Amino acid sequence: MKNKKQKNRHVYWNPYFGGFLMGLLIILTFYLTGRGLGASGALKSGVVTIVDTVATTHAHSNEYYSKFLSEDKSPMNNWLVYEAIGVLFGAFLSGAFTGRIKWKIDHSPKITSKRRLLFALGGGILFGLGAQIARGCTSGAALSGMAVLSTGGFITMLSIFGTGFIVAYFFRKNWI
Amino acid sequence: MKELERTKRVSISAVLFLLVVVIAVLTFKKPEYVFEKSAEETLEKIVEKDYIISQNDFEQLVETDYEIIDIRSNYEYAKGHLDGAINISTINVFEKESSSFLKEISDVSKIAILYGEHPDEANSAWMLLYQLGYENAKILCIETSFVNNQFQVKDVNLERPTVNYAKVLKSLMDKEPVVVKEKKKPKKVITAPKKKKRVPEGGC
Amino acid sequence: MSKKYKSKKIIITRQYQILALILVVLAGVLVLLPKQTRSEGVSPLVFVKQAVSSERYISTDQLADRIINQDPTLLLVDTRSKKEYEEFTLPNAINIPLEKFFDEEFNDFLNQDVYDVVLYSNDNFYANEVWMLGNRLDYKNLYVLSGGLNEWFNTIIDPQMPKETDSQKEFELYSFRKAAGMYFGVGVPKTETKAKIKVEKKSTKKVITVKKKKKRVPEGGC
Amino acid sequence: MGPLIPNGLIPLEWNYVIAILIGMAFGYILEASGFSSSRKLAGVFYGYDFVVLKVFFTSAVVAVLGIFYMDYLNLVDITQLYVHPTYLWAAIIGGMVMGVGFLAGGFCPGTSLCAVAIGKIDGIVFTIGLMIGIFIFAELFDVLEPLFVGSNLGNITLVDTLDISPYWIIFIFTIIALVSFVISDIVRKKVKKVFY
Repeated sequence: MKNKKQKNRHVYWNPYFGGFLMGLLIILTFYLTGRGLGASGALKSGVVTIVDTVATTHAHSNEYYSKFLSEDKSPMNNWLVYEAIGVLFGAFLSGAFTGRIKWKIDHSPKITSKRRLLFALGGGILFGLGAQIARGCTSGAALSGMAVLSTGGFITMLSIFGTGFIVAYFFRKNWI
Repeated sequence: MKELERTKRVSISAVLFLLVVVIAVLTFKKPEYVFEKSAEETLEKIVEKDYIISQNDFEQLVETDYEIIDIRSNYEYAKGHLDGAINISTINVFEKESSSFLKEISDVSKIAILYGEHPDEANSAWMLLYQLGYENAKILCIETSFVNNQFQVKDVNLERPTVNYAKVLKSLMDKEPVVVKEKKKPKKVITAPKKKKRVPEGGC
Repeated sequence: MSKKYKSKKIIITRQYQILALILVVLAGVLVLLPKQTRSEGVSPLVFVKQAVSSERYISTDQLADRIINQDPTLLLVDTRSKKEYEEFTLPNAINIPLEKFFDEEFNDFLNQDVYDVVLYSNDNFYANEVWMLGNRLDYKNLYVLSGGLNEWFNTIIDPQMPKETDSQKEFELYSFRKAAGMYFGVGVPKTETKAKIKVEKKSTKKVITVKKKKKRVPEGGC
Repeated sequence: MGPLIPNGLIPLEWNYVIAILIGMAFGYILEASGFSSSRKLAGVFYGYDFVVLKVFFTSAVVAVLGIFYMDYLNLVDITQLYVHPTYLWAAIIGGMVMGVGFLAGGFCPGTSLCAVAIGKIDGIVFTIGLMIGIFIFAELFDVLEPLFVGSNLGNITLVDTLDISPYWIIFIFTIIALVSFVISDIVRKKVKKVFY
């Protein structure tokens, strides 16, 4: 049993199958709710909530936070937040079935875990910043945008991957 | 890094997807009737008000340029109607004969003159026809009635206030309550010129 | 072993080719499918059923009753021109001239499900046209004042005394109309009514929009 | 006719239940396709693993095909769907910042949540970074606002931009996706294998 799990650990779905199911899911999401998937919106709600509880006056005076704050509704009471909770559950289930749940740091053998974590933090900060500027991340802007042929979605997608290929050289040590 | 190389699941799901789409497309029935004009376009047309034709103007038309359509019910039509009128009641516009007839006259760009008991009634039919794309319809601005075994037609003035409201209201208000109570002011009737015209044989 | 692997590989490539073909065919069919015209709002079949029914009419007596009882769900809409509206209109009515039907500012009044909107003009004609446009777009709770202001004047403001021979019912109706007329300022000492008229013009309705009709969800994505 | 919730065909109370269910499916698919591993994600930029590209393009093609078929069959009204608004420069610059962040961090927000769920420490750190990034953005909002709200082109689609039939765009898009799959397989064979 354990052996089987061990073997199973790194076997992922056929990417086309995953993509196909994801496509169906996007269709379903649009059919049910009229909007696409998203992820960074939930984190934004989280940040707004934290700032609001720590420094309420600051949150209300800041132009950006105040967009998401209203008197009667918590910013956490948001479609995307519930979706993000679902993502955590779903990924946990999938990981549990295949035995992939484990405290682990993915990195190239050439670098240390510490370096990897530092880069992860830096990358996270940049990604968070970029996602706010572009009003969406890879799933919200690019994937869902492309499904309805949104120009912005295509531009964002091309911009992310174009830049990715350009800067890939500088980060090669982290990955290869 | 390994992924399943097997394509069984992909193939099955892709074929299912294809099947669903094919079946959906094959069983899809186009809605038979669609509005060709958007609501905005209709509003533009309505504001113009050029689709209302008065009896005088109607008489100027050449006989071959138009078809008269009676949009009242069969029963009313049977009692009496304008000369040469064809009965298509509003609710029956979608019946095969009616729609093919309407199509026919719109193809030869004849004007479809609609009339009913009142222009209001004809208006429903006109709105329907216009939005369906028949741009050649017009409303004949007449009121028809069947009195004393006679089919009667009279002109109407649409949207004409019978009295000057503000004035009348003021004069009424100026009067003492007692006076108002005693007063029996005859109701003002629409003073449209009554023109008896085209009185068919009377009865069916 | 290696030969077997190779043949398996070929089968897989073949399958991918078929899958790719399926996608191309699906996309191609979409291009080739006959185009169809699409129109917003209800289907013509629904439209015609609504248009010929007289359910939309509300009589002047019913309306007077609702105004006097200060029915909070009632919203009066004057579809005549602005000039006519300013000269005379019903209490608390708002003015939406026919040609401004699609103006953004009025959409919230017409397309909602909180108020019973009663449309009126001098007679039925304009109000009916507005009603039918609304019907086309599936707006709910629109009504037409039967006979319009002409009828209103003839029945409420200046009702005709029933004949001696008429039934009791006629007389009851007459006295109701008389009383209603009183409410609307007929036969009341002048000073009071002047003030009343001024108040009449203002519409204080708060607008509650229907969420579901919004074309685009404002906030989405990530 | 869909979309169901905005048209009131499903009561609004179900909205959040549906959100959680959709999220679960989304997370499951992401994880099962291998999106919880940052090295797998980064592989697309070095040519040793194209799972991102394959999943991404397959899903986009399937979704766009499905949605337009449903629109054609009157099942969903495409004009009622949320179209991501286009702010030209915000999209380009935001995308570039995200591109650098992607390479440095190895995740994107959706996948980092998956990584958190299965206990990847780098994923957790990345998610914290994301929140810091959002915080920084909010604090610098005064500076970034002209970029954020400038060059607004509205909720436009490629149909408006390119002025050709959406069906042709889909057809071309499908072909591009398929070609990219073929190319990615060729590239992958040429590139040195990386084991992880």
